[in-house]
Amino acid sequence: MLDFNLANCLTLAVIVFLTGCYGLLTRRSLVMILLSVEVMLNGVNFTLIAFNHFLWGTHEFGHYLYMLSIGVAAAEAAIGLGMTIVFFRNYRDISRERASRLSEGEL
Amino acid sequence: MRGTLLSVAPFIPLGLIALHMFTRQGHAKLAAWTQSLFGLFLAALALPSFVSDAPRVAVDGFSMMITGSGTVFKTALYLDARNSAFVLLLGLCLPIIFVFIRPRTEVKPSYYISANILIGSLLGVFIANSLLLFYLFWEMALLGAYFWIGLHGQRREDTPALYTALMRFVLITLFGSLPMLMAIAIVILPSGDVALADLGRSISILSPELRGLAFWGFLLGFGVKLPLVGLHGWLRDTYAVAPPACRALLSAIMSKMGAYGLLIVLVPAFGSEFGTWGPTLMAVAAAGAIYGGVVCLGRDRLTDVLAYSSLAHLSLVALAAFAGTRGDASDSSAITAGIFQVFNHGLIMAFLFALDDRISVDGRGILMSEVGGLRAGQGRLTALMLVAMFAAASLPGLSNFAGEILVYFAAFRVSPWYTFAAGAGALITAAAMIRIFHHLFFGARRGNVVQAADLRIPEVALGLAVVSVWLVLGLYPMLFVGPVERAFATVVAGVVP
Amino acid sequence: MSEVDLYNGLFSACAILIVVFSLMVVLARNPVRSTLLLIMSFLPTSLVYVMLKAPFVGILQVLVYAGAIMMLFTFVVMMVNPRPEEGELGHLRGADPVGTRLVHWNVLGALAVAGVVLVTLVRKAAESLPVGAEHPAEFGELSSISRMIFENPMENPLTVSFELISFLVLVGIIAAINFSRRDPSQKKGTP
Amino acid sequence: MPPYALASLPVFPAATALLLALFGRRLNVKLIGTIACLGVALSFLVGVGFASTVSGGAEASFSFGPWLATNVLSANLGFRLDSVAFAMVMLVSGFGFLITLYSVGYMHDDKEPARFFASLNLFVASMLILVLADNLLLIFLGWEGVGVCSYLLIGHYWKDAGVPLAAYRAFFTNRVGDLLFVLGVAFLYAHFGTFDLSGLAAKADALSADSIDGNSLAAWGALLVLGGAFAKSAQAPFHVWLPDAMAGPTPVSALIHAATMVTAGVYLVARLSPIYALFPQIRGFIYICALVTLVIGAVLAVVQFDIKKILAYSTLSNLGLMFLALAADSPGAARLHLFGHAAFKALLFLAAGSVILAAHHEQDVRKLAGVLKHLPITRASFWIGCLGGVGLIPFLAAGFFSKEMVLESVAESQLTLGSLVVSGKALSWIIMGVELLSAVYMFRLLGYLESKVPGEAAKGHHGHAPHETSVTVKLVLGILCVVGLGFGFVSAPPSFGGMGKGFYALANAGAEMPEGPSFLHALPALVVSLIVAALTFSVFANAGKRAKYEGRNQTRGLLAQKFYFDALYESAVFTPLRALGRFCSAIVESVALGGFELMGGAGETGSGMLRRLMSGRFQNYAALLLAAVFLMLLLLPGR
Amino acid sequence: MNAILIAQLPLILGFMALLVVASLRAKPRALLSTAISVAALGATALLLQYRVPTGETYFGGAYVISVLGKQIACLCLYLVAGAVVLTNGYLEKVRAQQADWKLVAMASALGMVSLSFAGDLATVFISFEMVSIPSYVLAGFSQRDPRSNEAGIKYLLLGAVASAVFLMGLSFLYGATGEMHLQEIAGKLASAEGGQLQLAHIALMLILSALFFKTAVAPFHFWLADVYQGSSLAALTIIASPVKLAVFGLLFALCNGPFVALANVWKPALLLCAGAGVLIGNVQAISQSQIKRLFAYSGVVNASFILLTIVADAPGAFALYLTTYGVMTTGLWAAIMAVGTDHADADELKDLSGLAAKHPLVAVGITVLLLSYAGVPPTAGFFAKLAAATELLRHGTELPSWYLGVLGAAFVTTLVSFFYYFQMLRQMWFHEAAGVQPVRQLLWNHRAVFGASALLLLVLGFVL
Repeated sequence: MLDFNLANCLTLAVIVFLTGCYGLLTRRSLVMILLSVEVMLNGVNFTLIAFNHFLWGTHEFGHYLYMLSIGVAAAEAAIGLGMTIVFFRNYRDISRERASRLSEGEL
Repeated sequence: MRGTLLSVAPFIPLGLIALHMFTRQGHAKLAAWTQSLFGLFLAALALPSFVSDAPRVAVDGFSMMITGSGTVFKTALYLDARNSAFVLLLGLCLPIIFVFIRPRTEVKPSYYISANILIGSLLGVFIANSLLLFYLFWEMALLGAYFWIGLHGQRREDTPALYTALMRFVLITLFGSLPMLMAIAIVILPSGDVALADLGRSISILSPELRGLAFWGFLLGFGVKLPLVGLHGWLRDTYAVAPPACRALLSAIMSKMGAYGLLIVLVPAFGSEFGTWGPTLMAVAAAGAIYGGVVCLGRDRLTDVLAYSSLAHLSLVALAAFAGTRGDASDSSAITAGIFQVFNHGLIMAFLFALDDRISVDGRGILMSEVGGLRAGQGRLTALMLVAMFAAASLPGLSNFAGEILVYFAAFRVSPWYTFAAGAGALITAAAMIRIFHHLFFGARRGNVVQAADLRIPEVALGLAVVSVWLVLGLYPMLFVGPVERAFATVVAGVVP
Repeated sequence: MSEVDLYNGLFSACAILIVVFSLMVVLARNPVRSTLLLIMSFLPTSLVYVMLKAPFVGILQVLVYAGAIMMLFTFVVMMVNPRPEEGELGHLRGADPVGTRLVHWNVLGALAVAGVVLVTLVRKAAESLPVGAEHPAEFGELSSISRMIFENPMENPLTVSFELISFLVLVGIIAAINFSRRDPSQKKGTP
Repeated sequence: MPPYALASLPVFPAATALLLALFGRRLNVKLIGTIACLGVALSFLVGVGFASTVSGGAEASFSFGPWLATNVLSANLGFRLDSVAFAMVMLVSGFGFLITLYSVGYMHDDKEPARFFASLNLFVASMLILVLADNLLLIFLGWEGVGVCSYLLIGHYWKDAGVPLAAYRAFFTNRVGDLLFVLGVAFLYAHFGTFDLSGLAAKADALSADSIDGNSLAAWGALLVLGGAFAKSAQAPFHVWLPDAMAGPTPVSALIHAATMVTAGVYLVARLSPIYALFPQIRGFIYICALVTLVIGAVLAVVQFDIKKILAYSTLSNLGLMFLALAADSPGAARLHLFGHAAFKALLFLAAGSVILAAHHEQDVRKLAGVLKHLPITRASFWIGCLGGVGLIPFLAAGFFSKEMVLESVAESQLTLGSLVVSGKALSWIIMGVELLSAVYMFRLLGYLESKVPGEAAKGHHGHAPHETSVTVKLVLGILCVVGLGFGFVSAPPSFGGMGKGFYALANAGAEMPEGPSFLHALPALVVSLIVAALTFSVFANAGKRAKYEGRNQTRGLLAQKFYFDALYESAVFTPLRALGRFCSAIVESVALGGFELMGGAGETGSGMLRRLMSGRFQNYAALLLAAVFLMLLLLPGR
Repeated sequence: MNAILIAQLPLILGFMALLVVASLRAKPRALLSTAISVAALGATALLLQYRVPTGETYFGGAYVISVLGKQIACLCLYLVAGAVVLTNGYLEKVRAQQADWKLVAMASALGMVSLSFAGDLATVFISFEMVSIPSYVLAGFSQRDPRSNEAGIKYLLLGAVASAVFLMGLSFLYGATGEMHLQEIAGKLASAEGGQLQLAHIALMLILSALFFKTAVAPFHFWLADVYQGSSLAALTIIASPVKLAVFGLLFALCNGPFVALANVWKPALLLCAGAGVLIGNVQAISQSQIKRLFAYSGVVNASFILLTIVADAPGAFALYLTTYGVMTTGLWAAIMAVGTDHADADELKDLSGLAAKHPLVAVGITVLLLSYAGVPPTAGFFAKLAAATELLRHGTELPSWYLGVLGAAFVTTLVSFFYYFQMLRQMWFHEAAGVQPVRQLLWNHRAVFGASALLLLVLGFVL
């Protein structure tokens, strides 16, 4: 049984964040990578609310930042998905291997 | 009046640049005349400093705050007997270089434009009275040389790869000047841009570590330019690929930037550092003299020998500079000796490189192992070259002789044995120079170099004028030494603000 | 069962669910399933938010995040129709349905190490923190939040950020429109 | 004469030198010669004008003011004419004049006479500066000056094989000496605080050998200056350049490499003798070197076939003799021999020049055999010179008394070097042995030249027998014969009834001439020499006997290699130095630059390694990003 | 009335106007859209400069007007205006939509302004995103160019991660202090201890990481070269300078504002990163053959120098460096735009060969730019570097003693930078033209921006 306290909440957030990181590092499809970033953001958002609740209960700044965060996430998602579509149009595929043209090239 | 002329002087090369911009092709004759006139102007500007009681001339330009650092950038020029020596040297070398050395084929105006960038910057280095302005000109000189060499350097099969050499030149030079910039940054820290004469006062309030850093930074910057042995990696190939006029200017004047730095900027200010490091550095200088001489012996090409002889001779200048260990008035003679040697060496090298270029039709560096007996076709050139070689070997009656004695005696007080070693180096150098001279000019005619025509009478006259300078200063060196020493004493005494 | 125990139990359950769902999101082979699993993970999250006295945020999480943004993802996933992961690599196709082959042990190991370090770091900090003040009434409710955001706009520090986010969304829209456009020059080329 | 006239002494020849160097190209030989003679003659005349001053025991001095005046050193451009200097001035300008005059004839068909005469004049000027200078620095000016002129004149026939090398060797050796000299001067200055000759002498006189540390600055200075003097005066181990220097025109050999320049070292050390008197160890060193030179010169002179080389080795030997006198702390004897030697050796060289000229530049004595009978004046000169060289006839030949005096002084001294002590008597026996050798080589030469069977060159050219052509050559030979003969009288000590006392006083600043040898005392040696000379002459004047000797000639390795000195220098100094030069210029430079290149290479390698990180793959970048964030967190203190 | 609002009004109105124009006409005239945006940007800049009093706070502390903030905001606005001017005649080439492009650029500019003045965490966060997100869009703007698309996606994905990290940092900072306003956070941090301090430390590092990523400070710089390479030159005029500059402004404001109490933590971190930057950036730049990639690494090096000014807490040097860097970079992209052909940009270094023979003035101009990059006097780049060095030295006593090592490394590795800058000079000046490189007709706007920046660099060191 986990105590409902700040430490555990933060631990949960970190674990979720790292789960997102795992997806970020292993998934092939661009959409999945974007999705993993959303998981990470979810972890981050969790900390905001947790801090607000456990430490600074007099105002709702954490809540406000959370709102901004989902706004930003929405915009990022929209643009990212738009680019993914363009990518798909260019390659008929959205595997990240396609997206490694830009590099230092051969020595 | 002289103040006005002094402030005008740095702008004259700009005017010359503009002049050449409007020509479609490099105009050798025009350049010879204009540069010679400019040289005369510089000589006229500098000479009054050698009249006793000539006042020091100082011009302050604008000064401004560098936004970021809260330090002040000042533009100020000065002229006293010490830097007049350098200006005079520049003035005298210009006619030699541009009259004797003409490009063999038609060149673009960029030849003279870059040359004038270099010349103007050299002048600027010598007359700047604030550290930042000094550094500004210092770097500009590098740029001028870079473009001159890059655009008009020698791309022959018998020279090293032009761009490799050029890159090496730039990088090694900067290997010195970047630490120097750091040193300048340290020095201007407390009170903004400083006049050269105030350097000592300005560093006296620095912490020991910073002071040490500044010292080594400056030393590296000047040492590379000079060059001190070990820092001379740029020397050979740069000289080999540079256009002949540039080569002459490099050896005669540009290397003197380093000497100027050591003699006028560094030594008077960093007395205590030199107290500690002076003897060690003298050992380095002595090693440089020997090493330069020994390498001279191993070179087959006159150009290379001249280049390395430069290394050896400038090591003597460095020896003099490092012998001025205490940085007070009693050391003025070491500095004076150094300045005197700078003047002598510059004139000699300009002349030698100019003559070297005039030997063959295509300007190819000739190999001593393949060519000989050149005197038969070029009596006048040989005669002048012989005198110049003698001067370089510091034979008596010529100014280098007096200079070298002064250097030896100044250095002797600090360390007899390093002096001895340096002298041995100079000896080997002289031997190597005379040796290659013999192989090339004497004996039976060998090799199939297409010799150029002998010097013309006006050129001989110019050459004799140069020789007469050596003679006069050789017989009566006090003409030169006296004023310089007085100027130094004035600065050390703190009379000059 | 006291209130505290209730909270603890609820939190424990939600935490396990969140972690499991999140893991499944990143491990699922099929992107559509991933998207749906992410929405699933949002539900216990929003429940915890409510427990954290942030009911409005909990609602937003479900409404906006799960409802809007994730729909966007689903649409795109449907549109580009990616093959069930690692499509390019033939030997993976049809293998292990649970997607165990997706597990990159080196990445997992590195993240585990990082996780241990980070969690220790964070817990150490969190455990030594003082307990916060009492929550005022209406804390985290819509009325309180709207007052915070919209009260006295010219002197309200949140006005700026709130207005700016509209620009941000506008940029997103403009970008999306731009990306959805066909190549303008091609149009020019074809009458 | 007013003191400022002193200044004009070097100025005259210097001016004519300048004139000839600049404008001489277009003029003909006679005019050039005239101008050159004029310059030297004026100096001579002005010098003579000082005779009255000097003979009164007074000194003339003149200073232009400071030449160099700084904190570290101050030296005047000042001349001082005491009687010693006066004698030297007379020697230099007198012989200078005569030899210049001689050269007018000798060089009549030369292609570059202007260069020759200009250099000759410059030499006289430098030599005058050297002898007139009142301080060591100014001496150094002249010192280097004569070296340069010597170099220029040796290289006069620059097209001929071997000439450039000879000139180069002379230059190099002299430069080594010059370096030692100037450093020695620096040491002396550091110790005594003055450059002035008189000042130095006075300060040294005030000291005694016991009161000064043998390891002091002064000792080092004296040693280094001695090195300079050795190089200039061709003492072992610096003697190798002198025989090579014979590549120059013969008048040059006469003036520079016999009469004047090579004796500059003797002059200098004699001037500084109060200092050397303080250091018996250094004098021991001089003994050794001078003895070696003495022996080497004499031995090698015996085996040479080049007429000038014979004379050159003889010069070496005689210079050794002078240094022996200096080593015995008897500068008077050294000076006396300096003058005596100048008289007969110049005569011999000029006579040899006459021979060479007559034989169309043939120098091999075997080919020149019997040539003298066609050349009457030259013949007389040779005989007088050779007799002087051997010191056979007291009153008629220049070298007799001076050699005797050297012998005396050596016999009275002793050699001390380290723990080695040799009595002067033993040394004097060696010297006497060498004197016998001198009889051998001189009369061997004379025997060849007087041979009945003429060599190729003596047979003449195009049907003409060799003959003396030039008036000036004959004139000068004639004058020098008189001088050579006269000097025997002039140098003869009172015990022989000669004028020696006066001359000695003149040449030694009024010093009293020591009691010379009695005739009886010298007689045995004289007789022995005479016998040896006669025997030698008879052998070499006879072609048949000579041939045997010549046949053996080829095998003598040690002598043919000149005691391996050249080979030693070549293999121990020059070859390693050149090899080092090549090594440095090829390897060290490349390695040094290679270090630079290596740095560049390291940069490229690093660049390549970093490149591999930049794979272009998104996930790698993401991993890098997360890793970097993690690293940043690890930076936190007090985890 | 609210001065800052008025100052921003032209920008907002311009944005609206352009939006209207764009939606009314399918293909608005390029010149019209340029005029509208330049007018809007310029007006805002002027108003900011002359009508907004320094030291004021607006919107209850959401905006705090500082001298440095004003300088950076104006600088960014001018640079964006320059970038917009440059798009004329270039966007057609990369087949990008004129109005949309400018809208995005203006939104970005708005973000830069708010970022410069941001006074609370919310504004900081949203402005940061306002600056970032348009730059992703711009990087991937040329949708038909796969390279551009790839650059956009890479930039966006990594940027999103960075945003998450940033937000995490802000969250921890909020957790540590419970405040929104930076000034109050500063107060709290000054007295923070125990868990609060630990949280603040974590927050600091996370925030630094995110900002370092955005400004491409080593070791967060790996994405830069790829993004530069893929983006069009027009996008680079925004991404490479104003965006970075604005974020640097934030970095300065945060470090020397609220985080001043944690200086013992962030100063070593910044110094370390600066040291790493000069080493890695310079070394990596050596082997580049493409202009854009080369200048990406050069950007890494310059970022390190900017860090040094931040460490030295020297707003003057900081502003000087930013200005110089901005002008250099914009000038450089303008020059590269100018020398491209009608169909392709000059990508490779060797595409520049023989330039001096064809267009000597352009070559001279590029030379000035390169010299400024290299830090050769009398260009502004020199004074900027000098100022950075002197200021760091001036504050040396407050730093760990190895700061001299970092400074030394910065100086020594500058040597390496000379290597590649001079390689470029060599290509331009000393080489014959290689292959087919017809330089197209120089457009007036390219010429103007490029010339102006070259001239500015020559005088900037003296007048600023």
